[in-house]
Amino acid sequence: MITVLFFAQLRDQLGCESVSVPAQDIGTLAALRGHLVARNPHWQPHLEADSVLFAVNQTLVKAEHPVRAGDEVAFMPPVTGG
Amino acid sequence: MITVLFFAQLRDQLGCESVSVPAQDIGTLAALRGHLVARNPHWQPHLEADSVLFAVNQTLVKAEHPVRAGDEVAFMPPVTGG
Amino acid sequence: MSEISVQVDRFDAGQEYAALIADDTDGGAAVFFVGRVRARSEGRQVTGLTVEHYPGMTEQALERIVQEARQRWPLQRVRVVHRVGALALGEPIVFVGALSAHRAAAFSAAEFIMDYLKTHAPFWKKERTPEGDVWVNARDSDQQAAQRW
Amino acid sequence: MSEISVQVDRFDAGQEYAALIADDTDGGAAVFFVGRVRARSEGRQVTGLTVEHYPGMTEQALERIVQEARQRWPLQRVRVVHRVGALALGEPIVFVGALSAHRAAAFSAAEFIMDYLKTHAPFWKKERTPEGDVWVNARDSDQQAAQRW
Repeated sequence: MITVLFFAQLRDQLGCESVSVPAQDIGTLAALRGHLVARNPHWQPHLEADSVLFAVNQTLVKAEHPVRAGDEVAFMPPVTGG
Repeated sequence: MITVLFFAQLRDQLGCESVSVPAQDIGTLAALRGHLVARNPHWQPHLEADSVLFAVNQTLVKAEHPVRAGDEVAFMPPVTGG
Repeated sequence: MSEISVQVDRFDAGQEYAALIADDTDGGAAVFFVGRVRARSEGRQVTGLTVEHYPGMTEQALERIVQEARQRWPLQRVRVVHRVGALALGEPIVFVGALSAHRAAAFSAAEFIMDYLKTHAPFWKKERTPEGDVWVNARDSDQQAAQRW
Repeated sequence: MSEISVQVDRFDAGQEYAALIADDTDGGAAVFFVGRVRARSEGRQVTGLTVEHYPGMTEQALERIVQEARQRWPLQRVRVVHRVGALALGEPIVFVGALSAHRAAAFSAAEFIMDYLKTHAPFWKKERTPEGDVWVNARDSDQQAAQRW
């Protein structure tokens, strides 16, 4: 399984905080995103927004980053701390 | 009269903290310096060092600045506060 | 004292400063930054804010930023504190302190850490306003600030 | 609170910070610099220092520097404290605080004030060392820092 987390306004927009996804057939983070959008078409504009940040195992990565069973993946809006 | 003040290591080098100079015949700060050096030739290397700063009435000025009766003139080494 | 703290509790900037310089006589230059909840934000009246974060990743991101700052400048000590949860008007949100032998390094390190924190650490602010809660928008100027380094 | 103080008495940086932000909810970004007496200086071992100044001109010079900073950046509040007389190891020499709505302004103003203070305010430091008292030499890097602005 892959654990997928959503934060802040992205979580509010999706109405979802986390979801578990079977790992088979998923290669990259972009593919995982496609899988999520296929299951929830109304997530598409939010998850595919240019501004969305991605993390795998708590490190910022690009959409081409591979995801594997056991990974913790996060989709995040631009950060606004400080 | 013109009041002339010396600070920090410049004061130590000259062995003088302040001196009063009659104002007549003195036009610029550079001329005042020449007057002081004429009276104390061993002040020359210290007062004419490139690094020396000048103030007239507590404002930093160039050597061409005029000095007049009643002015407070200061010769200072480069500042090192902070 | 750890270099990094992500905490709900309010901190005292004076105490953070005192801890940063305690028993040190080599750091001649201390720079600290405090970010505070302010009453106006992009024209909105703000009465407070809530800081959300990504627990675990936040600490890792801050560690990475501090290590990067230490590689770039000679620093005696560094301290980063960021609060999460509900904050009232005027309260401190973030403290960044940098202690170095020289002021240019202390200034640069503190500003670098803030610029990177603003763009790389997973915190999100939601402002309380008379019209309801509003997520804060990321600003292009923060991206540009981080790209300078 | 006056913006400027030239004083013999030791100050507490935490109290200076607290006074700077007191009753303010617009200054979202506070930057402070504290310069301290450090144990090593250009290879010398230092046990303390004495700060000499030009009374009257010092305050005018600092006023001018603060006004210049206020013209360049939007600042809610500014505070500059500089000590004179005999200082022990680790003691604070100078405090510069800048409070602004935005951090870039607060960082720039604080660093600008320090760079100008270092080159335009009539203070002179004499270090106490095991080999005797030594006047501190002005540094080219301070001139260069001031010329950036």
